[in-house]
Amino acid sequence: MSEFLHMGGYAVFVWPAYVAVMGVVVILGIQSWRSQKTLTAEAARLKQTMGEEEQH
Amino acid sequence: MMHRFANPTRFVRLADRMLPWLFIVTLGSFAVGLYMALITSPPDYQQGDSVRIMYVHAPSAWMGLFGYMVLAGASFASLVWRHPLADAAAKASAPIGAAFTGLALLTGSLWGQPMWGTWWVWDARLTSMLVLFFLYLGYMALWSAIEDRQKASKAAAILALVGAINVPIIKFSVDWWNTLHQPASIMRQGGPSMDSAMLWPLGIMFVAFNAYYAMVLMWRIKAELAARKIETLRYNQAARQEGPAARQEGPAARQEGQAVLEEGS
Amino acid sequence: MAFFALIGREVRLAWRQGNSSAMAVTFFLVAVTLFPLGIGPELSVLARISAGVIWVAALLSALLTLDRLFQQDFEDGSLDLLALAPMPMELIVLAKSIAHWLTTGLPLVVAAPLLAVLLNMDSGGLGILMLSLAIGTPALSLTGAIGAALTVTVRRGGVLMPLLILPLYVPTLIFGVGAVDAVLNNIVAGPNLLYLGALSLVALALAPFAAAAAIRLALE
Amino acid sequence: MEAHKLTLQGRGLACVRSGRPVFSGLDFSLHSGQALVLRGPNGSGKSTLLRLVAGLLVPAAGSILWSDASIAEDPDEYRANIHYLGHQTGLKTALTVAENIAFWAQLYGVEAAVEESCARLGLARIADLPVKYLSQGQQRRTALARLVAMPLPLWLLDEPNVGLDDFSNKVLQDLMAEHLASGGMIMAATHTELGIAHAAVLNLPGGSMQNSGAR
Repeated sequence: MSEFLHMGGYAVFVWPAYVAVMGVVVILGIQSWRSQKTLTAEAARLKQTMGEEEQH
Repeated sequence: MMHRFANPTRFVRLADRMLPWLFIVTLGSFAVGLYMALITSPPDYQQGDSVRIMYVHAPSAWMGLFGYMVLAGASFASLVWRHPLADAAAKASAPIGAAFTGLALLTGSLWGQPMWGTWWVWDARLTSMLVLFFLYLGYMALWSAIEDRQKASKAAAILALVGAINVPIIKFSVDWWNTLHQPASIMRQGGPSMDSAMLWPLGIMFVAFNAYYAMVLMWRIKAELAARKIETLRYNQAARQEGPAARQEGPAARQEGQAVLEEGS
Repeated sequence: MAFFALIGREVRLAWRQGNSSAMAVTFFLVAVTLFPLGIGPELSVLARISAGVIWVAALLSALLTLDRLFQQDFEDGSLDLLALAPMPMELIVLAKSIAHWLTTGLPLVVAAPLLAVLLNMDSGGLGILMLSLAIGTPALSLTGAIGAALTVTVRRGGVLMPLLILPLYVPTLIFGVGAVDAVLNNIVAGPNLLYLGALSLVALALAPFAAAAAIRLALE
Repeated sequence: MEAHKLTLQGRGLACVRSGRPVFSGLDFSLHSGQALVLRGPNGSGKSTLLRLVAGLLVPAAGSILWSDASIAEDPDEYRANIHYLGHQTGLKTALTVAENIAFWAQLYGVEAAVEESCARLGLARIADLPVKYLSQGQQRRTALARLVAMPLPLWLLDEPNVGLDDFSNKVLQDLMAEHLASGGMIMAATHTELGIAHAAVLNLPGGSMQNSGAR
């Protein structure tokens, strides 16, 4: 296992590259997912309350 | 065909159907791709294990450029065909493309360091990517600088089209500038000459990156559409609360206004 | 006739209002003198980087006066009147770009040899330096007009404008400096100048339409 | 000015500004020698409607007809017939009064009666003074001088009497009366009395028209 981590002496280059890429991929993914979830919910809620106000 | 997606609600329904599949494909191809890239694929006879960075560098570089193409295409559709969803897609695509361009620069420098002995070399590809990164920053800065959303989307679309026309010119002039000052760079991009054990992981990583891009783009478009819906509802709320003069005409104006908005968008 | 009337007004305004040409040339002079102070007085080093330094300084000087291209007219209402004039907005943008080139681009071309001497550039390079600047600066004014038009409604547009436009200046910079360096290393400079000319023509063809669209948008 | 009947109509005009409907389903009509005054609270779209009619703004719905032809067909021809006077004067403060007026005449390619228009507006003595030295009232009168120097049928005035002293106000009223008498048309947005005899009134945002009666 440690030989694998060693990456033939290039560990200090290979691992940061992968961590950076996969890190950004995950963070960007979660941020986008969460923003669409909350915004869509809020839009629905606002539309709903606006609808109620109009009735009475 | 163009207007099949035009209606925001229809797009959202379609996106919600595709998103679970995209998620599975992305997750699966990343898992397999990473496994092959890091474990099963052979080290390069010259660069040793540092060649593994290529499996994330090449797809990132491609996504950066592809993101800009989507950006320019969406801007063209929004400006020329007045496609109502296109500017949401353009605005959603920019951050993803910028992120991947930044990652391509980072991984490019990490990959080149063992060979060049320094963290940054003005290699033709890296330099072009750096300029592309600035084009992205300019695009996003313009969006945030203009308050009125309609004006911001059209101004950004103009900038994206002007940028798109200049990308090949910049690429050509940087390549020309590079050959003038430096012999051809030794960072092999890895053409078909690479043995198949390397081609497979690269191919799978490409699939993973593209599927991921489509998924996140759809999420961000949904977020943008929801944000616009909220903005319009807030405006209507304000319009309704206006002074007594508008009150008796208020609801009537809002109904007509609403009708106009539906037919207009 | 009206086209030249607009150019005439713009040039007259530039001369009377805070003389933008003098400002651009002064900035050009100051920017170039910073380099020896930063890099050191080593003449052979300065000679080698002279072409690049002068071109970069010229590019920044042109950019300096560009964000005022439409801003004043937008603020005092004459941009509305220009939009309603019988002349198409594309021609109005072209006239303003030409006026900017006359008041900023041309003075830079004239001042460049003096600064080349300052940087100990070989005297053989002075002619090509002026020629390359003369061919290249129109592209700076035209492309800059797009940036000025896009940021006319933005309050602190002056900060945003360089970020939008400088990446588009890269090709002109590369071929401009390339032409001068070619002559200094006694290689033929023809191809560079041709590319430079092509870039200015592309800017001529593209910029008025993009900038006019941005102006119409800003007036809405 | 040709005496024949010129008409300006708006049909089902609607305008949306940054997501907010400003007005919709708006109709109006104007013929030679007539004035239309736009009244309404702030933000009701008076200036927006004027910019729409000037062609600076594209309507979300509806169309504008100039002598029964939509202005979208030949915008240049339509624009050559209108004067637009916005909130700002559109004058260059570094240029003199005469230079400002002469420039616009050159741009429109017409011979302009610069001296007469300056005299008419009481600016004769300061015609060669840069505009930056002029008072607010004098600057508004210089902007009006441009309309007098190059006679055009349709005047679109956005609160023309704001910041005018009594003398300038009187001059404005005479000019407007003269313009209407010679078969011209005026569409003006205002909060206060413009003093145009039997001008039609358009109340925004509702868009209801009331004809005649001094406004």
